[in-house]
Amino acid sequence: MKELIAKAAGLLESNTVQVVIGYGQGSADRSRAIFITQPSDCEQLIFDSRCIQNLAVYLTKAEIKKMGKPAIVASIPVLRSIVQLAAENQLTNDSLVVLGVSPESQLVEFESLAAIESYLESHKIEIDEKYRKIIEDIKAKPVAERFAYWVKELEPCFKCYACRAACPLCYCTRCTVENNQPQWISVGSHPLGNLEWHIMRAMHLAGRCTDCEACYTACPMSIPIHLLTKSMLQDVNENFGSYGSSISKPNSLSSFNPDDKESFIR
Amino acid sequence: MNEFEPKIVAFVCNWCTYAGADLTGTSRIKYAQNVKIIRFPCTGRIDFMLLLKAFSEGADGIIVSGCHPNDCHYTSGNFHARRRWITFRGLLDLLGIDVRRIQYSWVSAAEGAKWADIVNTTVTNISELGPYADYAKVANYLEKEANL
Amino acid sequence: MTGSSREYNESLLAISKAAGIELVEITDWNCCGATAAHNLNKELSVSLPARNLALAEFDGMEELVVPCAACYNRLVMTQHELNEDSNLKARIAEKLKMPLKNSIKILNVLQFLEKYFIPRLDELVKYPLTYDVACYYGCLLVRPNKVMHVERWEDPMAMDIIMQKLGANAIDWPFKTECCGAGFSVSKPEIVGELSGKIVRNAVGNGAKAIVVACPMCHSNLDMRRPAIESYLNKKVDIPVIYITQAIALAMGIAPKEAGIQRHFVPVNLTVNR
Amino acid sequence: MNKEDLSFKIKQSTDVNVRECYQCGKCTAGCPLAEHMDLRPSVIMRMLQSGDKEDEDKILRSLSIWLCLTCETCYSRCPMELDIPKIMDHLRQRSLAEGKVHHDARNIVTFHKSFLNTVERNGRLHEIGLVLDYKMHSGKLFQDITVAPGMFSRGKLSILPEQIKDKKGLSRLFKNQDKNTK
Amino acid sequence: MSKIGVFICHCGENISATVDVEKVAEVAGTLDGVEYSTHYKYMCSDPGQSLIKQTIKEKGLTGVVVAACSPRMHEPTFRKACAEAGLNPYLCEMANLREHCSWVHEKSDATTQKASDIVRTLVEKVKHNKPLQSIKVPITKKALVIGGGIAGIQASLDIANAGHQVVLVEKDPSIGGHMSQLSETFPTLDCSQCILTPRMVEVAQHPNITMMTYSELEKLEGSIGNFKATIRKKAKSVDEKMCTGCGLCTTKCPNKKIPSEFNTGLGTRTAIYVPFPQAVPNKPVIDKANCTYYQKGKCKICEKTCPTGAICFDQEDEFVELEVGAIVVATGFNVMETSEFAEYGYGKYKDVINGLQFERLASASGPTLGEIRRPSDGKIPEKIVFIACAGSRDPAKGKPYCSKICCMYTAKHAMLYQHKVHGGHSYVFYMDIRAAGKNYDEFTRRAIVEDEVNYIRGRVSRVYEENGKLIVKGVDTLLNAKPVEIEADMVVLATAGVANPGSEELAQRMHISYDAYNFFSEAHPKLKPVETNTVGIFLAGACQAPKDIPETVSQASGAAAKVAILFSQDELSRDPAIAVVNRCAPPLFSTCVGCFMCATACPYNAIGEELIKNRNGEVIKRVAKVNPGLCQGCGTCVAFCRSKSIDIDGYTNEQMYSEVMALLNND
Repeated sequence: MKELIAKAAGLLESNTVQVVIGYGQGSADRSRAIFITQPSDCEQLIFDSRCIQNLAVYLTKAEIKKMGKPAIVASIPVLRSIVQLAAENQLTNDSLVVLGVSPESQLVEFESLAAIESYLESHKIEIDEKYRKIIEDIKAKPVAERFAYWVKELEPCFKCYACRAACPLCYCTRCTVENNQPQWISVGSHPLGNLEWHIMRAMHLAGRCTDCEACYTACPMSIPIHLLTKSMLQDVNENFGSYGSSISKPNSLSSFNPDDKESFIR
Repeated sequence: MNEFEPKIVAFVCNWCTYAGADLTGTSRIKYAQNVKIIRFPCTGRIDFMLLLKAFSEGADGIIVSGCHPNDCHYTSGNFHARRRWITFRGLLDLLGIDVRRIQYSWVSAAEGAKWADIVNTTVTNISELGPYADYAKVANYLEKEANL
Repeated sequence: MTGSSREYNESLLAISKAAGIELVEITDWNCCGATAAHNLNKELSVSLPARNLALAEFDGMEELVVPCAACYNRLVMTQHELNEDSNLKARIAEKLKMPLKNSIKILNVLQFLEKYFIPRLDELVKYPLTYDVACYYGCLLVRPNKVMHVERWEDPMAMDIIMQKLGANAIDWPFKTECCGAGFSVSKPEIVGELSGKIVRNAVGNGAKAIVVACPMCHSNLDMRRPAIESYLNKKVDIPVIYITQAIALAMGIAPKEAGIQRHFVPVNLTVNR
Repeated sequence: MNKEDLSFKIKQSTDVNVRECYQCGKCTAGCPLAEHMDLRPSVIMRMLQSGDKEDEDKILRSLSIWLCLTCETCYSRCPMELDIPKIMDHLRQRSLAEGKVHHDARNIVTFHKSFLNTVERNGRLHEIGLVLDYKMHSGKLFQDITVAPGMFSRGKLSILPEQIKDKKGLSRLFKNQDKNTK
Repeated sequence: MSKIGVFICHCGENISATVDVEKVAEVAGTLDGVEYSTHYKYMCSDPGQSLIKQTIKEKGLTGVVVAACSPRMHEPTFRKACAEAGLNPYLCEMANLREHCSWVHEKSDATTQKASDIVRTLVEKVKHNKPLQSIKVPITKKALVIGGGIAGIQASLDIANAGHQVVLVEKDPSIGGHMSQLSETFPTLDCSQCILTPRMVEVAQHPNITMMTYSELEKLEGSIGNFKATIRKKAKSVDEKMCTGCGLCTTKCPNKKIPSEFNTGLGTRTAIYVPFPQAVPNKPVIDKANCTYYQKGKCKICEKTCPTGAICFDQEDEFVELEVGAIVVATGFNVMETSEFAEYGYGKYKDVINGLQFERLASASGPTLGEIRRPSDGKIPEKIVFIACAGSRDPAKGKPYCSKICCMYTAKHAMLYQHKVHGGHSYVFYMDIRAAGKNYDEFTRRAIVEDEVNYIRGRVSRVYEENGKLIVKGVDTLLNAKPVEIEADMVVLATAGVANPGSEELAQRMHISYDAYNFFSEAHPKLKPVETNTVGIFLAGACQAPKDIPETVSQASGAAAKVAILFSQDELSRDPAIAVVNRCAPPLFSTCVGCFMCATACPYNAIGEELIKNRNGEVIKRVAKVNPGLCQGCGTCVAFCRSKSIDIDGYTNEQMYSEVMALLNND
């Protein structure tokens, strides 16, 4: 922790960065994202089990960009998002400083984004059994039941778009839902609108989602939307042999293999 | 007609399947009227949202068809499409949107007969599945509310 | 190796001792089953060598030097097959009632010499050998090349290089890796006579004064089966067949007796200029 | 390939697909024993492709499969990288199991068995043991009579076999195998 | 408010027999936005077309739907008609009532209903059509041909004769390529050089052709019509202008033992050399690697002997920039070396050679003056073995493909041998004889029947030396796999044709795709065999796959024709149905966020980046930009774009969307 604080303060003093994105003490016993511009304030930085919010989401926010070059406290999920953002040309080596925090809460530094990617080689995405099981069970239901299940699960959604706001990869300046020519997604939060919105969201994350669960954590109605992205992660991995893209390799959905296998095309 | 006549939309590419369907015509092979074709430049162009829209607008079934692998007029549009279909299909399946209602196929400009066959078998399959009531229920939610 | 290939053992131990290298025998090793096993019984052909691998690991060895080419071949093939097929590996380990990492490095005699002798040959060689020799590798050290990964597997050089370093002239000849008849030594000696005969003929034809081998099977076929060979070629051939280890022993000035020279059927009268 | 075909069973146990063979003949061309074979490697491959039951029977009764010395030359040079020696192993074991071993191959088999017997008995090879056992079963009592004395005088034959300690462990390996070895 | 005109065609009886056209016209008339609706017997006929033109003018139509046959048939016809009436042609769409309706259904209400549905769908689409201008790209009417073999020569001559400037770049000191090395050519057995050298001279003398020998492509930028190529002219150390090509220097050069590339190592050359007597240009270059002066710092004998003082040791590589409109790639191929064959002796046997070496032995201008003498001791081989498929059709050697030319040239080789060595014995080991081509099979038959070449079906397992003979261990698979052993004096391997070294880098430099074996890929395996998937770059010859001369020449002419067609216009006019990245008011400028997923998906590398700058020239946004010269309009990028920021004219999101809506809402 001291290391982290010292490092952060140093970066601000030397003016290598103008803002440090990190975790601080929030209300009650919660952690919250803080944006430090003064070396002295670095004392406020904390890192512990409560710090689960994916800070990477701020990297693409205009307000933050305005503050200047950021340093960001990055746990494994954040690092994954950073790599994906880099793969999508949203970050470059000199657009930020990454203060990695290993699962053992040790400060890890990287000389390049590529280095982060290779570091993550040893921290691969794993869909845990619990979820695999749940997804299997759902798929085991008869099709009509499955549909009913989801219509019901999605019922509470009132299109607050917290899931979108929390997702580091939803950084479009105009989301398709705001596009009304044509009206891709039925307006209003009725079963159809909800269904269309969540299908689109999942599809847009196919091959990109890094399984940080920020969407689910953010959902005020705790709708299990992360099951959709998790299941897509599985599909992408099973069919195309990777959990999406890397900085060096093209994304699994914007690339292809002539020998891709499928069983349903006549 | 009291007997169920499924509504089926076909999203096809201009260079292979559309031409193939033309050949079906020039060879005067007959098939069911239920299927209506929308022409795209390439299967790579077909947006998954359009398939959803088709369902919400009352389609009971969908055919998506393009050039065989390696035959794409644009060399790789169909390869990209195939990956998108694989993922999209997986998602729909999880959501309980009946994937049996979407028939994917490769039909080349020379396969007029195959096109007729694809159409006819799809029509029979969808007829057996019956109207896509589940989705219609969701899609017509608003109207229903209005009617209340 | 106290049997027909006794001198191989003796010479290997002799040169190792002289070079100050200690070789430890695997505790309670067993026979690899050779051709017999994989001819008649797939699983046995894997489990027998596997036992040795496990034992060696148990003895805490990292490197396993395998003088016998057949054993070497079986062990490497086994290691390969076990790595290919994890179920088989599990099944065998179960039978053995021993853990099986299957990670030990297996060296055949040539690789062993390459690693521990070649760098030191200049100091070790006291009496350079000066005659023409034909280095004969046989099948087991080089094939299947997809598993053995020997460079220039159709025309290997490892033994040639060693012989050159001993002062001898290793001739370039085409029968380096032809089959000698191996497993038929007892059951089909006439075939051994033919296959080995062609090899011996070509060696002599290319002016070799001796054939150097690194495999007991090759040796017994070329040496002990000389009568069969001669009846195939229907003429007398007196070219001696020595183990690479014996060649080194001679060059190092170790007494021929210690290197088991006297045990050959075809007398070895190679003058070493002292 | 249908399930009854020998080629199918081969695919199952050796993972070699004989259909990949395009009959260039390189295996036969390089085989040191081709001259002596009744069915040469490439011919066997061809016969396997047909799935013809008579052909399959011919193969299992052939001498060729026993003449194969597993020198691996064919496999090493095969343009399709087909592991023919592995197929030969499979064919031999099947031939033995179905009792179709070619007459002239009997003593080859006997030798292999004797070999394994001595190994099972002692855990190691014991040449006298082996040769005696072989002679008992093959009836070739006088073969090598000329060599043996030479081997004694050169100290190459030890009367008493070496024995390994863990006999139980070893015999486990011989147990619950298909009984080919017995 | 749109004013659409709907014109329904009877197509004689073809449509009207099963579709109630009056009904369809009537229904169409009621559609919202339809100004006028009618039907007529033959819409494509002159009166039919003038009916459309008239209505456009009278009613001031904003869009037209012609409900007739397939657009693949008559779309151009009707769009032209609209244009003539002053309506932008891209505001005209066709509803396919014939191929997709009347011809595939029986007469029934359902059929008529379907027809109306189709019409309605297209009407809805047309409402969203935008007037488009076909894209104009200016063209630099100068072609770059890379590679001076027969393919490059043919392409250059054809383009030049069409009246266009050509720059021919060749990496070696002379043009001519592999063909100049060949002895005689199948199936006619005419001397290769006799037919080639006149072409080489023609190239040198052609007013429209600029030759750049000893040169290579360094860099390529731009796109069709406007490429910018940078050529590296390697230092020849000889001033081309001063040199008269007298050749005195080459006779005096002390370094005479350098293996000659032209003679495939069977002959030698000097350090300052002309590759072969008929070379074009016939002027020497200094091979620095083997020149005593460059290596040891003294000698300069050539300089002393040169009467015109053309030798200049201080010459350096020179870089030339060229503006060209089209490129023909004709870099040719190569063959595997004998050293790549373990089982045939790793190339250590002098008398085991490859096909190209045999060509030199058989060539009148070769090291043996056309006598078949074996390299080791110059003896005339009494027994010679040819091995076909050496490396080809051999996955283990990484070449599963058939090299196509070997069957023919092996037959030729055997034939030449039989003609030159009387009483000689020749054997050909083959797997299949692939002699598909005009007079080809007859040729191989002749070799077997008349010249008595012994063809044996089987692959050779091993070749080794024993008592001065090459023992060839083969097999006759047609005699139930009887082993065949031949004591030969010489063995010729028909080694596989492979891509030239460096092909991969060259392809990447030009952004054209290449296959697993580094041969360049055509744009379409059937319909675009000479195009690459980068428009404006064409392929000729064996750089695409092994080919024989006739095939190479025809492809070269094909490529040349493509270039000529391109150059026949002053500017390139292309279908405007291409992708565009949207633009909107500041501060957004575009909804594109620059993730460039579209770029990775684009098959044509047509998507680049655009930097949006503010007044002070600072970059404020980095967005995707479509190069209209490269985009072919597949629309794959459109389906990829999450923010719907890229769209494709002619098939826009709005158009496709409204088609779906219209098609399903028939009640």
